[in-house]
Amino acid sequence: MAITIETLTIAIVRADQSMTGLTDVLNAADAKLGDGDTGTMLARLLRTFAAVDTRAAPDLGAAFMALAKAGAASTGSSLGTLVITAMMTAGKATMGQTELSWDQLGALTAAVRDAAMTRGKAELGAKTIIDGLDALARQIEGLDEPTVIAQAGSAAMVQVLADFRDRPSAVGRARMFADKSIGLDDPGMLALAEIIYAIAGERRPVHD
Amino acid sequence: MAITIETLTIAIVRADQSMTGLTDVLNAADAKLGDGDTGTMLARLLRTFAAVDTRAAPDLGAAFMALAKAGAASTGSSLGTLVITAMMTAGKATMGQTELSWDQLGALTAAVRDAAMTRGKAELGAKTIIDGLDALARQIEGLDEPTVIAQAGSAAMVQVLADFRDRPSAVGRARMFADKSIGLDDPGMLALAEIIYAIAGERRPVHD
Amino acid sequence: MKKLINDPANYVEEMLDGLCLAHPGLKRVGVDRRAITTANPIRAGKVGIVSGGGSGHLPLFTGYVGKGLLDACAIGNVFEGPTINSCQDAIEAANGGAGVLCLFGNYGGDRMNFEMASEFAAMNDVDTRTVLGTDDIASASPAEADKRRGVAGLIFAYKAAGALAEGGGSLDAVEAIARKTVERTRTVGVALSSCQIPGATAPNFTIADNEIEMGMGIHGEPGIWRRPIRPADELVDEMIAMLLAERPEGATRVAILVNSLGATPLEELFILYRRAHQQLERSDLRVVRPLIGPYVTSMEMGGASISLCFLDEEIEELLAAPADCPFWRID
Amino acid sequence: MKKLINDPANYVEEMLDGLCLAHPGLKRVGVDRRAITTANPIRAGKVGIVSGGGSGHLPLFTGYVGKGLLDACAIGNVFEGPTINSCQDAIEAANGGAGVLCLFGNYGGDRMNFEMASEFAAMNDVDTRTVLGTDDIASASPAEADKRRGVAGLIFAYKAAGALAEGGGSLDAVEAIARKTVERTRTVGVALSSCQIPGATAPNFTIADNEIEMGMGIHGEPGIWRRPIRPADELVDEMIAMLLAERPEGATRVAILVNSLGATPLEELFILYRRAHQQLERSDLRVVRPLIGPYVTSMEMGGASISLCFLDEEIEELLAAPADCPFWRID
Ligand SMILES: Nc1ncnc2c1ncn2[C@@H]1O[C@H](COP(=O)(O)OP(=O)(O)O)[C@@H](O)[C@H]1O
Ligand SMILES: Nc1ncnc2c1ncn2[C@@H]1O[C@H](COP(=O)(O)OP(=O)(O)O)[C@@H](O)[C@H]1O
Ligand SMILES: [Mg+2]
Ligand SMILES: [Mg+2]
Ligand SMILES: [Mg+2]
Ligand SMILES: [Mg+2]
Repeated sequence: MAITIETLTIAIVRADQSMTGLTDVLNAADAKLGDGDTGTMLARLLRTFAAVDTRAAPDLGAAFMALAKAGAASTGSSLGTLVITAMMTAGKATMGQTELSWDQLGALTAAVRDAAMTRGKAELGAKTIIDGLDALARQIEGLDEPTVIAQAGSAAMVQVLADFRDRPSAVGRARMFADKSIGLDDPGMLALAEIIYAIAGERRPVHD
Repeated sequence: MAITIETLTIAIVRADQSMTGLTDVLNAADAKLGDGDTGTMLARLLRTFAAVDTRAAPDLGAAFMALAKAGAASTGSSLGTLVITAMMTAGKATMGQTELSWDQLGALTAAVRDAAMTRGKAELGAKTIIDGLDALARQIEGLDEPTVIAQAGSAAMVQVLADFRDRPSAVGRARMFADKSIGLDDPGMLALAEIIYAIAGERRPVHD
Repeated sequence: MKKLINDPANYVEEMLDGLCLAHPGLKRVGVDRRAITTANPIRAGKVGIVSGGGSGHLPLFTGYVGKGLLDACAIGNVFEGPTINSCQDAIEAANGGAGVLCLFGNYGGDRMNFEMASEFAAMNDVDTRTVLGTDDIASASPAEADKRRGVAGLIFAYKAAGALAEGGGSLDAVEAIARKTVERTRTVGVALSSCQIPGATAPNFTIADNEIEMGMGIHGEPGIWRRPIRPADELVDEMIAMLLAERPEGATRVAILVNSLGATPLEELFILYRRAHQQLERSDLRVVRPLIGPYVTSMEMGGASISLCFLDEEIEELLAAPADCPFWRID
Repeated sequence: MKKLINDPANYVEEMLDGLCLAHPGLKRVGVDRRAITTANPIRAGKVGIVSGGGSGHLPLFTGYVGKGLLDACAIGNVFEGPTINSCQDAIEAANGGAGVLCLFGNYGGDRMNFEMASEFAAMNDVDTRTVLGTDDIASASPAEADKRRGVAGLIFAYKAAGALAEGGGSLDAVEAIARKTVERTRTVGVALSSCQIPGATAPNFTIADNEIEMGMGIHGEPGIWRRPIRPADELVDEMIAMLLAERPEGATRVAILVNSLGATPLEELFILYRRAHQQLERSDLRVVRPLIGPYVTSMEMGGASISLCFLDEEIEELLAAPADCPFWRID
């Protein structure tokens, strides 16, 4: 068994559905130091993804590219643009493939992380979604069992949020308020975590 | 003993002082159907009156005219303009006199009422300050004892407010909402009543 | 309610000083400096146009002093009419020897003070006329249209009368066009939240978090109904229907003002305008010269009004004529 | 928070439709019609100027498309950068063959999308340059001035760059003047009350009834301090002192923008301006071309910002050049 368009489609449905309860939470997290739109933006972006007929795509790469294209027409926010960059990266990496073996997911996540770093001109350790991607990539590296990956991914998210919570932000709007950001979750990292929990089918840990 | 500049000066000091507790009450009464400025305007107008050196005037008429002039420079609101009209009327009526006997106060009030009716193009019974002046004029007509006049004036105010409370307004902003005005005191009439209580040294009856 | 002000007693003074500093084409005149007029004196032989009213409605009233609009303006305290002195000062500043039209909203204090000032002006042989803005359809029935309050639609009469006076119209003609423009202008407003008079301890009114009031006046005078908020399009449809209920016979073209009462942002005004435009075109009315923005406000009041001026050839031409004041310019 | 809107999902679409209906000099272009450009195409050989950003700041950004200002503008959802497509569409609309300057506020999403769009433009042989608005002095120290957010002062750069491009300036020259104007422009804002993103269930921030926040960003980003409200003059003094702390050497003349964040009325802006003018003159700065009004807003946010553009001869001349867009006109 490997990652197919079906796997991707289900993941997107789950991510989309999770936003019902998450929109306000993420808006509130972003409002603390930013402009309060992370939840609204992500809800719209995931709804846009869910509306894409990924199953009609000839291969995984095309499916990811279709998502990237639809997303690019939907938002230009920082996080949204990084998500779209992620889709493009995954699309290029899987172009022509109908399957991706589970043990390649870690490497794909690492590639996404690197592309997001380039696009966002952000370093590791700046307390952004990129640190979340980094933790995820390292934690699932080499794993090949979907359920194990799901558990490891969720655990990585719990851990990375905890690791960074008391560190200052160094990128994005929150950078301006590095001190104030101590004790707060980065909205992008929190969003990644919540979506991973939803996709993995894990119960959402209580974050605060 | 008669009404002198000193009597007028004391009355103005009392009226001015009464506004501390009345500004909000009168604003609120006006805000129900109008623009909510009766208290603010009257407080400023009476403060302006209090600042006039009435004692320096050669006679009562001149003192009233000095008040009218100062007032005319202070506001152009409906009620303010009627008050200024009242001062001009009293000024003309007492021109050259240093005293006015108490039994003439009723007639002077009636003259003020008539001048305000002309200026405001308002009828009796329209539920305005003019009905208050009318009740006052009629009630103190012929009385010549200051304490008796004070009591009669206050009683007249309690009565006229009660008489009109459940009638509709027919003039001013409240006219537009004649039905809504039922049950409400007219702010101008209420202001007159409160000022009469203050000048008469009567305890202010609880109106609502 | 928070305000960026100093002592409330100085609110109007400081505001007028700032206004004239920012717009050197305006200057304060008169004993109390409570009349605003143009830096250049009025052209001899031109009919003068004067307005006035309480403070708290910027750009109204003082902001419309300028070429092809008002020659002078008397300005009172917040929500209080101008004093008789200020009215006299404004009339004097606008006197170019050809008479002065007093054009202001239908409110008791304003009326009494302009009336007294006009009596004084008559003693000085200045011929004055009075036309009252009465565009607020929510404030009285069509049968009592002359008793209606004057609100945002007054600026159409400023513009038409101002253009005619600028072009050399006689006092009779300027009075007539002002009257006709008022008669063909209707406004209705919807309020979302209150303003507060500087120095007062409470807002002018309170309204629930989910409620709006249709027909409320620009000082917070009660309207027609208070109900839960509805989609903008539904509200616009209702407002347009109310305005068109008194459509003058033969009117096929209309000027529109979608006005913010203060706190309502431009974004929302454009959403309202979009629908209003659709509905008017559906009613076979051609929309010309739309004005969208804060033209007549109530300080920080939330809400918007829609004004329609039903055009005829004469009014349309005058609305299109050049004009120049700090808040409205047409070349 | 009440809004006069329909489905929040249609907020931007309906707003843009209304804007273009009201101002026929503007038109929507591009696949998503999320670029605004002038009804007349750009003059061949003229350097194009493009801006862009999230919705919710009218008149910014789209309201400044017009002669002598922006040629096109990409517009995103409320507080979200424009999409890469919209940025491409705007650049395309502003391409007159002489290159395009992308001039927008320093925000991550806007930057990434304009960057990608510029890469695409390069593939089509369109030369682009980027200058970021970074005028908000409260958002980073002088040492990190290039990391500051872009807020209301951006419009001075629009004006200067727009005038130079209109007059035939080269892409290099237009880029340079935009950069210089940004470098000489500083803004600080004070917020009184929050806005709310359409469709969100809560305001972007909460602030006590007696509190204000100095230095808050136009999306409600935290400022420098939050304290009880004080008299306007004291606040202006503090703001002017902050702005003058970074006064460029030799600057003797200054353009000023006293801007409403949305709900703060004109009256209060003039009270603020009066004091700002006094304090600047006391600091031997001559105030020229004051702009007072809602120029860059955050929907219904309460508060105001003061921007200073420290002039040199070149900038002053360009600010005075003719310009014409729906919300700013100079002849
Ligand atoms: N330059 C960047 N590099 C990496 N991540 C970023 C960058 N900018 C923003 N982010 C991420 O995006 C999140 C904010 O997302 P969002 O609210 O949608 O963006 P915006 O700031 O444009 O409103 C941040 O919490 C952070 O995780
Ligand atoms: N035309 C009028 N004739 C008589 N009294 C009037 C008239 N207009 C207003 N009033 C009185 O003035 C009061 C309102 O005063 P105020 O709030 O100061 O005036 P405004 O309506 O100008 O704000 C009313 O309650 C009424 O008693
Ligand atoms: Mg955000
Ligand atoms: Mg009143
Ligand atoms: Mg009043
Ligand atoms: Mg954003």
